[in-house]
Amino acid sequence: MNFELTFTTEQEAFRVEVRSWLDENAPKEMEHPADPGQLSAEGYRKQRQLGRDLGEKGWLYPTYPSEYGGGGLSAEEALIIEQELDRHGFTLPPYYDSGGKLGAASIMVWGTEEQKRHFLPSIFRGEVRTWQLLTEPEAGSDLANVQTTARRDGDEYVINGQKIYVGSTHGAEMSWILVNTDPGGARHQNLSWFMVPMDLPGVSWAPMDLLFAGNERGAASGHKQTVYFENVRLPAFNLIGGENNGWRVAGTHLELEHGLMQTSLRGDSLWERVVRLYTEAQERCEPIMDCPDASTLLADMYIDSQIGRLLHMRNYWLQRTGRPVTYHGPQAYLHVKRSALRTAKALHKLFGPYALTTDADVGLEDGHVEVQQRGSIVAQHPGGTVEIQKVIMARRLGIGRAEPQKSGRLK
Amino acid sequence: MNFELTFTTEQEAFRVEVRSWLDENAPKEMEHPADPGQLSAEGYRKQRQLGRDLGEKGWLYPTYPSEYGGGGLSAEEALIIEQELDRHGFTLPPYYDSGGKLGAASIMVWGTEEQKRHFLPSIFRGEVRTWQLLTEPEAGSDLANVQTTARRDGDEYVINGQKIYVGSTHGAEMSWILVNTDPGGARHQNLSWFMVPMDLPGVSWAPMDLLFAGNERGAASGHKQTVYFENVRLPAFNLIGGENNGWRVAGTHLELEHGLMQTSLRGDSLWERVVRLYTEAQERCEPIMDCPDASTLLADMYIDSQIGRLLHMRNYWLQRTGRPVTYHGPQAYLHVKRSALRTAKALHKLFGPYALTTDADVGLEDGHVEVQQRGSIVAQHPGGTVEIQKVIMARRLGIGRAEPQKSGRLK
Amino acid sequence: MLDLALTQSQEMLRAAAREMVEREYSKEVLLQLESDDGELERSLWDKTASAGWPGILIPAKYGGEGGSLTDAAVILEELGRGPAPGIFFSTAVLGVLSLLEASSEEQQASILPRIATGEAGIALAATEARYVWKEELTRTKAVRRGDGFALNGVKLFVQDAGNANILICTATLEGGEAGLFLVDVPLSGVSIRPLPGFLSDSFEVRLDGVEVPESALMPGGWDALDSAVLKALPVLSAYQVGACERVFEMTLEYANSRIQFGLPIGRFQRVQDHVIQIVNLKDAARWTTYEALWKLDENKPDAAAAVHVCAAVAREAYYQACNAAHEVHAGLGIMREYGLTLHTRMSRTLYHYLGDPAHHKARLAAELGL
Amino acid sequence: MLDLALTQSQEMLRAAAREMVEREYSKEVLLQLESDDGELERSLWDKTASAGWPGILIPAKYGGEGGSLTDAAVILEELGRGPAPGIFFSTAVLGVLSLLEASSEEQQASILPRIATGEAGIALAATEARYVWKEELTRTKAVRRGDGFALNGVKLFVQDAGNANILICTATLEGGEAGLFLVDVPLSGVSIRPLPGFLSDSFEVRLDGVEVPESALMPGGWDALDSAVLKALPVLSAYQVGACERVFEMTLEYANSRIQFGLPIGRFQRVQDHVIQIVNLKDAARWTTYEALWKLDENKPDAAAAVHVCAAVAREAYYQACNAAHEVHAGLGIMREYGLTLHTRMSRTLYHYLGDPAHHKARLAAELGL
Repeated sequence: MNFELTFTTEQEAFRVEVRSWLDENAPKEMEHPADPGQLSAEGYRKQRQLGRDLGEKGWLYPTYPSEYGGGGLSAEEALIIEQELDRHGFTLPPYYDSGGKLGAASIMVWGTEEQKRHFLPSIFRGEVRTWQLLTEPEAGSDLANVQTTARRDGDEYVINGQKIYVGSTHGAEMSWILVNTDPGGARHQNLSWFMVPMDLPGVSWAPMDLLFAGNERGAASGHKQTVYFENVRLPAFNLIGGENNGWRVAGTHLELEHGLMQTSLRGDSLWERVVRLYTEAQERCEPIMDCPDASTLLADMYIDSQIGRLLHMRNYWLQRTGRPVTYHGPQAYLHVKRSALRTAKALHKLFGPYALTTDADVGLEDGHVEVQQRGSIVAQHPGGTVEIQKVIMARRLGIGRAEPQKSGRLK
Repeated sequence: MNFELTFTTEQEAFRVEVRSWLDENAPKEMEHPADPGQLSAEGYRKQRQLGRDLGEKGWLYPTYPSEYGGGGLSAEEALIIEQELDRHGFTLPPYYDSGGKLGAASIMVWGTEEQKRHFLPSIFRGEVRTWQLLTEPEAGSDLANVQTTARRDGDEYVINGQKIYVGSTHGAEMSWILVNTDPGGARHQNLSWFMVPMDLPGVSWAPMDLLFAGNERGAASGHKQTVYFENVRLPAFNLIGGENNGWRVAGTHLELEHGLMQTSLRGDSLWERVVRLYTEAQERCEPIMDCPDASTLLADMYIDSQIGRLLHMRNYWLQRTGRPVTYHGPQAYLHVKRSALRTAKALHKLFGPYALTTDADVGLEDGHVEVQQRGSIVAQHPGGTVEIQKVIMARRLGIGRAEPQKSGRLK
Repeated sequence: MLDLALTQSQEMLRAAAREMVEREYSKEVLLQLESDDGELERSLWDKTASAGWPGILIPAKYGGEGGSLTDAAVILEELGRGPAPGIFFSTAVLGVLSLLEASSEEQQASILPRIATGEAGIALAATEARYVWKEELTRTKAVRRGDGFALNGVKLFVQDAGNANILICTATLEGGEAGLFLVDVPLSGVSIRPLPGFLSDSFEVRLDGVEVPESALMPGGWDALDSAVLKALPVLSAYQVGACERVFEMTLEYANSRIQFGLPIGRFQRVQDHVIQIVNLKDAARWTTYEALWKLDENKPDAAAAVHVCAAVAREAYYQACNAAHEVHAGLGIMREYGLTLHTRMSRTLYHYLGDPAHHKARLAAELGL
Repeated sequence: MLDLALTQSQEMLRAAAREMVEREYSKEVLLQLESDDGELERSLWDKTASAGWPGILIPAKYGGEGGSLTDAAVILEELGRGPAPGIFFSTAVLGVLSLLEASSEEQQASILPRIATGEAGIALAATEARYVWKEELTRTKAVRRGDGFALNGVKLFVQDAGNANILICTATLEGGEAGLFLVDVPLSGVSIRPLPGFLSDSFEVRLDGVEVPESALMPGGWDALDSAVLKALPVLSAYQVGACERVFEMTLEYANSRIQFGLPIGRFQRVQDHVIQIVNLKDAARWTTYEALWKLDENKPDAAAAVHVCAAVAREAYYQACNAAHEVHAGLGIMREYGLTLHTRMSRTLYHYLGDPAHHKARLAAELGL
């Protein structure tokens, strides 16, 4: 066994190249607002500019084929890019683009050659940011119950409906959407999956007022939006995977979303913040609270972070080596969700009300601790609730079933 | 509000009467083996003798009508008897007789006048001990799935089958049984409920080899038995509540068994033992383990015991005052089961391996702590598993139902 | 005889309080309060006062109801259903009990009637940089100046200070012990600043050379305050009980009305278990709380242990009940307009207020001689 | 490059070990062992020895395999599936590592070959009345007598002492530090008594004026022993990982085959959640354990923290996995003949052995500088 990510000499040479390029080209004075909803327009512009610069070099979506605008690089090289970006405080992509990540993976599996050539390069080159449009008021855990419709009309489809919990602040140029194309059809056989430019007439959106909206994996999203479709006319060319085949297309990105997206294997920056805060207080002989089991709480937090790291490492290794990946994604995702709540409670016990305020003088770590208190509650739900992760785990493990359920197609 | 059990002058006078009678008549030198399976024949004989003596005075089943051999006393007087017995280390009845308690309650609701006169006095006077025969290999949580059959044959029924997790050490003279009387019939409408003398030809039993078998509520049971029925012929008179009405009869005792049987409202003797052990070790400056959160563990144990006491007190009060009792029984039972596991873990943390041995020199409290380690695991299952308690709670609370489920008949 | 029912007059009080809370502290009003500058809150306070509730614990001779702690708890339980803002507790419970335990006859005669009429709002400014309930951690100083004192220091996480016009401030006297000062606000040298974030009505109070007269010092010290807090704690727990009840109702209703996979989600065992957890938490909080209230009202010698039990249980119950409710509500629950987050925020605020569960377990262990 | 697979030779070792455990340590045999007088256990030991496994960590020059800790863990994981008795761990892992860390060349040359052939069984007699892993709590005394020492004291909860013929006993030397003594048993003055109850293979060892020669004292002291324990810990965790795997398999099989309400009980979400919990526990234990082994085998400087993580996780995992399995099995699980209670008992025994989770979390906090 080897639990270390080691790199060849060639790969280390590549790292040097990435590092020096980033030193030269990565924007300075980055914003890292505790609440990503506070990211300024200027901060967002910098993120997108860096995205385009990376895209030009094939480093934005490094492992995708270069013929579609990807980098044609290895997983190790992608990891190097990610690690080097992390030194500058960026993720890959440097802006919230879960729709691009999941959408591109789905198009790679289900799109025609023509569709790949049409949709992928702009994502991979950072020219568009893409939102994912899944959840609706009546389709949360029961995603297959989407009520937004697409009706065929000549060479076009006409879309009507509403999607919630979408995207981020500062808009997007592209999106993909799961809709109903056969209202009378059988469950799971009545859905279709489309790419939708966000500037089409009839598309509009408005921010949702939520407890907290950011801090999903990757670059944080900021506010979530409600997106409305009113007689939006869309070319039939934008249908990916064929009419009424949308549930299988969704199987691809849902598989990824349920715990297989995190590849960075980075450490836990919150843990480091907390240890620093705690030891500083100890050194001043001033723990904020009388907390008899402080060292146990901290040890438990550390253990949780180690388990999370190892489960993601295992998943990464399983995928990289072509081994079967079944219940593993939701398991890691479940751990992340659950340990976030445990961490929130521990922080509240360790720091009392200090953990809850964003006040510039009194709050901790520029509000990052407060944001974790809210964010950990919100984090239980996106990408499938805790209950849905368990449903998938049970199916994949074959609990109470004659046969374990198969995973969604990733290739 | 008043959280105290207070008694009238007359009731206190009755207490004096009970106390002096017990001082004179209760057997001395009682056995309290940590594992009730170790109760000797002589110890059992003493329990039964005391039972008969109490029965003669109407103090064994004090609240039942005297016309059937009960005491015709009030709930407060019954409580006084129980409290006074507790001073001598006895429960009421002084022997394991859950079958008598549950069976009598069921006969009171469902029996004919003739049946009451026939079956109740021997129970109430302590002449018989009664086992309950419910669980079968294929009927655990799904009790309605019992496979033991009773076939009508003239004035008799012929019983064949097998019951498990039955009773206690030292046998029983009577039992009641839930059987299938219509193998092709609809679920819940194919069962019947019988009183069965245990000396009928074809009835036999053998002890089960279990992790632990005692420490249910009331006097501990000792070993559990498998009871076999081979062409046992039973008078039709022993059918209680009518043919194929057994599920409704069972509703009565299941209602009681699911958390409504404990009326003693006594303190938690294990808690007192543990505090003594812990403080003694502290005073010698010798906690057994380095346990950083010992005082939190002990506080949590205490809190659990208080919650348990209060939930039982509430249930007692609801019943006494004729208020609706719905989810409350299973809630209290669930708490008792769950807190037993928490207590076991806390004891293991506080006392390490000492908590696990019955060794006369090294073990704690004559093995009572070790027994709790095993007993707490076993205690999750009898009288309905934890899952079944939750199923009943959900039904009674109306979670996911148009109407909350009604409780079993207690009157 | 054992009797776990409220008295008839308590039941009437409860009904009136419920009606008032439903009418005045609707979700819409409470959401508005989150961005209120104080005006809305004052008008709500006036309505509460007109019902006579601020005087619930005030002796009749000062214009109050002379009620028991259990009476006060009945009102607080209903306020918790809102969850209505904390100023009622700060004033009519913690404030009044502090005055009754620690202040002089004259101070009582001057202030209690004003509380009873709803004119005065009180906030207890005791906690400082270390958020631990201990006299020796008081670093705010009171120095003799002329006929009175000058106060200097910073009080942190003072609940409801922004809505009070009298602060009870702890400050170390020259002998080293903590004194309790009545500070009218606004007053020169007192600056009160809200602490924003995931907590409700919490303030920083800075005292910069604040001059108060001799008469501002209460005769009672830290011990008197401690015993006021002991009495106030289960009344606060009752607020948490009421809040849990409301969270339970919202969650059960949602579990039964939300259809997914063609069924009310309450048909799924995992969802049921969240609801059951809330029921178990709220019932444990309810009965430990009302027993503690009864023990205090009856002057039982072991009341303190019961108080710390209910304080530990009710704080944890409200916190976890909100978490469980969020599991059931998923996306809907985190929308501000739905109203669940009003409870979530309040559950966090109250988790540590007047001592977090760890604090109360430590006190409990001490009471039990462990 | 990142590689979480076993090597090919480790996979062969695993296959052979699994086959052996299934053949020799069947449920029936293990149930028989519960009331064994030692003969059955010895015959099983001989079979294990004939496969060469007791020598897995012994250098080749002493007749062993010279394997890595990960190699040893592969065997232990399979033994955990039984759960096979602890004497293998006590001898081939903890015993061998203690000898390698603390004993002299001569002592090694004398004992290690006998371990490799299966002739010698070792038990570490370190813990006493206070079950805390600290040198200063050693009250057993070693007093110089003639050319050797006399040992007096009581060792408690010594795992596998009844099946060993060499004890490694800690005893305080005249300077106050603990010395490690090799004590052949049976020997005059040594009495070994099993401690019955809900734990496996645990013994009291009384040393009453036991005379041992000078050569019985190892050159290494407590620190050497401590570092042997550090290396042994993740190998023990691997045993718990294997045990969790087996408990998982039993539970999944039962959830899928047990029909109630007309369905396999595994269709019910509450039952599923117990199984999922076991999977989560075992996977957390597995990966923390194998990372710690890798860090030790690679001499990584932060190996100690990883060891305490896996020790805390694996102990808790086995304990809770058994509890969850009991929930699923209900009545069947508590029948001795079914075999689950073999694991339950072992999970309790190993919960505190070589330090309970609280101990390892405290050590972890120290390693992390907290």
